[in-house]
Amino acid sequence: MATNSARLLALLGMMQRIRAFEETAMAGHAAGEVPGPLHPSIGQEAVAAGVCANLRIDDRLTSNHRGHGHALAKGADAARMMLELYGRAGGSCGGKGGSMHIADFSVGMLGANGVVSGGIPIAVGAAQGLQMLGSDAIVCCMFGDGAINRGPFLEGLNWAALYRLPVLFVCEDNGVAAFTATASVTAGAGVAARAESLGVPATSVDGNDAAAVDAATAALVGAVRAGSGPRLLHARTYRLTGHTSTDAAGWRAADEVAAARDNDPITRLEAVLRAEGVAQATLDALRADALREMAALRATAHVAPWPDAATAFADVIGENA
Amino acid sequence: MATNSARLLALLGMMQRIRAFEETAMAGHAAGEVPGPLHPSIGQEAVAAGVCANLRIDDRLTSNHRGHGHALAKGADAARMMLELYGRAGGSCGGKGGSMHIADFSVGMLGANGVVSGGIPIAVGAAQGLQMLGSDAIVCCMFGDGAINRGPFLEGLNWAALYRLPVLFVCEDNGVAAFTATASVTAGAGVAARAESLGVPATSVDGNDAAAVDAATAALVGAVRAGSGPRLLHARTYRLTGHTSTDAAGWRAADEVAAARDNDPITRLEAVLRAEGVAQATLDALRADALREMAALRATAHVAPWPDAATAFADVIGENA
Amino acid sequence: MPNVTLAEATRLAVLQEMRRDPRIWVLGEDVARGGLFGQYRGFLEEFGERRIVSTPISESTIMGAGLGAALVGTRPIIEMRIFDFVMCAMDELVNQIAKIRYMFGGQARPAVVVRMPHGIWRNSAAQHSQMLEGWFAHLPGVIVCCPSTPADAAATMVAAIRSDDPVLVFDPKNLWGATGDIADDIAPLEFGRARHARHGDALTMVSWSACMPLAEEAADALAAQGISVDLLDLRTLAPWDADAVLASARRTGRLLVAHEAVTTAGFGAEIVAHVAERVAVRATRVGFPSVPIPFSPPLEAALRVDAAKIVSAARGLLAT
Amino acid sequence: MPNVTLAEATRLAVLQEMRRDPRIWVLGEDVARGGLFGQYRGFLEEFGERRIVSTPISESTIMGAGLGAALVGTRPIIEMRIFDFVMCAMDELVNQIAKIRYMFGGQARPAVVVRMPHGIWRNSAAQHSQMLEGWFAHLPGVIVCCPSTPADAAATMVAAIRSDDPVLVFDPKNLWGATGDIADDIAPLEFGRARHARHGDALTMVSWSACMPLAEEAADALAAQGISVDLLDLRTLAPWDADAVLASARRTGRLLVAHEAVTTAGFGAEIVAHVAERVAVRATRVGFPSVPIPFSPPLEAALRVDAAKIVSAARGLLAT
Ligand SMILES: Cc1ncc(C[n+]2csc(CCOP(=O)(O)OP(=O)(O)O)c2C)c(N)n1
Ligand SMILES: Cc1ncc(C[n+]2csc(CCOP(=O)(O)OP(=O)(O)O)c2C)c(N)n1
Ligand SMILES: [Mg+2]
Ligand SMILES: [Mg+2]
Repeated sequence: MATNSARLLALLGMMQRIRAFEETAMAGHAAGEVPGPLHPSIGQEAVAAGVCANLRIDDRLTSNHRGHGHALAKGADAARMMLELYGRAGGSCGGKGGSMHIADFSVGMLGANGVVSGGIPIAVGAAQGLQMLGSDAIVCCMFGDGAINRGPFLEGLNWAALYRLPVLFVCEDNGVAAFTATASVTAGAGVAARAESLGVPATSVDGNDAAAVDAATAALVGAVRAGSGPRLLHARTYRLTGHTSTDAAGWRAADEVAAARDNDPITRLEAVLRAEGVAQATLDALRADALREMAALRATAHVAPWPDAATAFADVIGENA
Repeated sequence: MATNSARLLALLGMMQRIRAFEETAMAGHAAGEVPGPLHPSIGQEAVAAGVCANLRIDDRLTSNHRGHGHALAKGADAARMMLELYGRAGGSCGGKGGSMHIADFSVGMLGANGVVSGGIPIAVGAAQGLQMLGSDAIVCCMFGDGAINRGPFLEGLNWAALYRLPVLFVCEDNGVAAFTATASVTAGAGVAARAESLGVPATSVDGNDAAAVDAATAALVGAVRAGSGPRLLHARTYRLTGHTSTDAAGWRAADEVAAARDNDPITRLEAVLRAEGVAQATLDALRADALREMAALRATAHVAPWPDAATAFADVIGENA
Repeated sequence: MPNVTLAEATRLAVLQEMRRDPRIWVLGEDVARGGLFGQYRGFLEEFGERRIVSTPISESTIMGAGLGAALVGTRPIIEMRIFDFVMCAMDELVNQIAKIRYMFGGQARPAVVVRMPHGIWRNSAAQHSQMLEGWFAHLPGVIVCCPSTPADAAATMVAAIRSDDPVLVFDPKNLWGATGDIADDIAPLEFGRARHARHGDALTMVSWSACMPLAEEAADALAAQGISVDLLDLRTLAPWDADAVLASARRTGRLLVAHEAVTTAGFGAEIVAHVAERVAVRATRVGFPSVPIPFSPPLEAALRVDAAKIVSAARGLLAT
Repeated sequence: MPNVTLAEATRLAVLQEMRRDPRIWVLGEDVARGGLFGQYRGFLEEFGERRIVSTPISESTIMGAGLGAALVGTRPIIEMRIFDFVMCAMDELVNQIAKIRYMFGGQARPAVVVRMPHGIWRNSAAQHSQMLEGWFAHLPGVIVCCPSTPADAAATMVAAIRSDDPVLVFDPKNLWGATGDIADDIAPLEFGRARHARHGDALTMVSWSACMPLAEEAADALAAQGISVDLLDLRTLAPWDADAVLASARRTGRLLVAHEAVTTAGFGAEIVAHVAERVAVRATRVGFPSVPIPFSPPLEAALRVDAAKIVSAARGLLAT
């Protein structure tokens, strides 16, 4: 198999795992097993997979509320993530965070964030710290198109450009912020123009084309790691679900959703791979494996022990406790 | 005398009043009469005068910490302002605000602000309120070049462009933020590029050329009042003094300061007027009158009664007190 | 109007006021769609997009624009979506809104209502569950409201909207679905007047917001054990009804304050201190420990106040 | 080192630590020039612009970047310039820094120091004089320091820098020029241990920060009148030395808390409440009324705490 196909297959495998993780967790939520809301990224998997395929394990990642895919693609352990969603002992955050606060520092995943654009200042600071320590690791900062209307977007990009920090900003533009079309609340020419005005070169890409995201990211990560300063990747995509697990998104135009289904990044990547001669069975197996993996994690999580109540008091502060 | 000369003479008169006000207040501060620090705008008077000459009394103005000139040019009463700087009864704010919090709602001056970029959200909201009330008044929002690195700059400009609000943003760019050259902390192409990226058309002008500021503002105010949405004026100028009345600004390069003195907006406007045939005596009289006016205000303020201590408890809240 | 939810009660209150006064408008994220909790359902259709303004995710500007709009004579309702996001707008709230009337010597009328749905609800974890209402009682220049019933929530909204002062309304997320009757013509709440929820003389109990139903449950459980509780729902923390609490504490000699918020330096401390400075009283507080709010249900349950914890604190207090 | 100012004491403390550990750095506005108060004088020359980072006016990012940099193993000192500006960075402080260790189950080490010079100084009016330290004692996840002497300020900085927890340091602006001796080798302060400033038995007095010298002045005036005061300087509010205060209050039966901040719902309330829950005590608080800080000197003087107000409150307390 061509190197290219191998790489694309790996991307597809990750995308299938992300989708299966979220579909499974959504089912768990619908069944009353998962407490609290989930923010699924179904339909956006090509961005997580394509971007993170270009990161090293010691590169850092900050994410937002819709971060399952980012975490998985960065290498976070799916089993511990599922336990976390279920609020069980052994979860990524010991059950203290839940879906919106997944972090796995062991793979450089510095955390999802419940505050829109909350990860931006943290990312630039992490990059500044790495620069100071002489590391060649970089920081990838993921946020949505809604985040570009909050102040930290301007502050963080200016800051990163000023100190020539190794940050790759990724704006995952699904066209919507919660229940509002971002076009209806965003003036000017959009995220790339804003970034450029702040001294951060920007590249736009079809975020539902995993190969394109992969290629664009590779170029940007190369520049960032080489010390050229920050870059921004603007990836256009579509959120196939509602805002949260409890939102049926019935408010969207049916034809819009139908068109988006045809543009599903997984379907598209499968078509590419089929054209490159990969057998349908191989493709099907990726999805089946992913579903099987996640079903097993769900079954385990559902019966896993709760965290000991005494742990509720731990980890507030460290040695000064 | 030509209409043009008359208008320029009026501008010069205002600039002389602003300078005399601040020179007098600085002397009062040096003599220990004025409590708290002052932020003088000496050298920047053409911006205040040129911009505000194009505003109606029912137009609103928000200002920053360096706001004496803005307030005077908007029509605030100099006597009450001087009393306020002295912390006396009868001051614009009853002695509760001081230099950094001058406001005079009776002439649409909605207040100086001790927080950098603090006036931006207030200005866009005032414009939104005026739009809602069907008024054709506009809002002028003054801030420094340091303010463009805070989040509210992005949020406020996006907001104003989005709702097509009647706001004229004025960035008074004196090249410095407190003790730091803004070029050293600002990435990208600057305020105009940032504004354009947010959907706010921007115009740059030599802020030490009063006539140019006046003309540029006239065009922008016309567009804003006609309902074309917000505009930004970028006025380059120079702060001839230190950051505050207690800062001698000895840290600046001597040649830079010398060059700036030659570029003093008052000297320049006087030269223009002389070239238009205005007599030197007329020009000198403006300065002399201004100094006389302010000296009298200082003398009055210095012996004015303090506010009654009981007023310290008033105005915290209104009818719910 | 019989048997409406607290969310609906606030909706009807705002509706009543917006029909009365065209200067009233709402700004915040997703309000055109009816708000995150349906508290503005149908408003866009009735009032149009000039008065129901769905904004960008720009909390600083949502807050600051509300202030600016008030300064020219409109009466904005600033919707913060979830309390925790007000941390993105604190300069505008603390340094501007709370100070502008004073700092400018009385010239400004910051007639804004700031709605901040708060508290623990549906395992939302550390960044979506905070209760910091006590902070704002320490901040001069604002009115602080923490209603717990549909009737009070409706009356609070009417009073807040009619006030020329900035009024912070903490909508209790956990009680959105609580039901009760409200008047057809909703009258404004009087700020600073507690509601006497239960009469008794063994013990004075004070609570507010989402903790109030737990306090009622505890009071009833104690009543069943023969202990009669004098229970006050403060409803507003600034101003707060110190007279009513003092009078009750003088009578019972025992004071228990229960709130969802962290105990240490919470508003319960002010109540206990204020009373203890004036009356010899045995006092105790029930609140959250000094810990952020965890996600997992058993962890959350271990920390949060419930009726049983209030009952046991009350019995402890009576035993001293 | 004899007779250094408090500002200089903190400078020497940071200098000592930065020489020891290359991971320590400073970020904030104008720090390259030595900071607004000279507290970083000479640092740029010694440590260079990678470790003394003069930033844009971007408070949210100053705070948040400090956190991010801590997460990869550096140890930032976040300089807020003036306390009031932290209102522009509250999401980063309250929702991120204070919660990150807990929310992520202990993975994060938010080893940041946040310096926030606070309090009334040189007629700076409502937006440059606030004292809200009590807020942060109510916020789980942070250490809160309010030193009042050069020695304690230096020791506080050393402890703060060495701590893996987020430490908020409230530099007392009004005491920048206060002088005292400090050790040549500055040892870290122990958080949560009060300083016993005066020994006595008529009355327990508790204070901190810029109010502390006023409390000492008051205690001395009372001593001259034959009233011996047991005076504690808390030094840190979270954790705070409840044991020392309780022991003293048990002994004297009378407790006075004095702070510059607003009385209502200030940290004094916690102290009085905590003690009153455990000991029969007569208590009172001296603080600022619920009013923003005015500019004009006589207005400011009418409102702010001074030694005379403390003395008269103490005499009132002793008369009961
Ligand atoms: C500061 C802040 N404001 C509001 C919210 C509520 N909220 C959560 S997600 C969301 C929409 C975010 O849109 P976007 O950034 O485009 O991300 P997406 O959900 O589309 O992935 C909003 C408004 C929040 N979490 N934080
Ligand atoms: C949010 C905030 N951060 C910091 C300060 C301290 N400060 C006061 S003025 C100033 C410089 C502002 O520069 P600029 O906006 O260019 O105005 P200029 O002083 O040059 O007129 C700074 C940093 C402040 N007042 N507010
Ligand atoms: Mg989006
Ligand atoms: Mg400037």
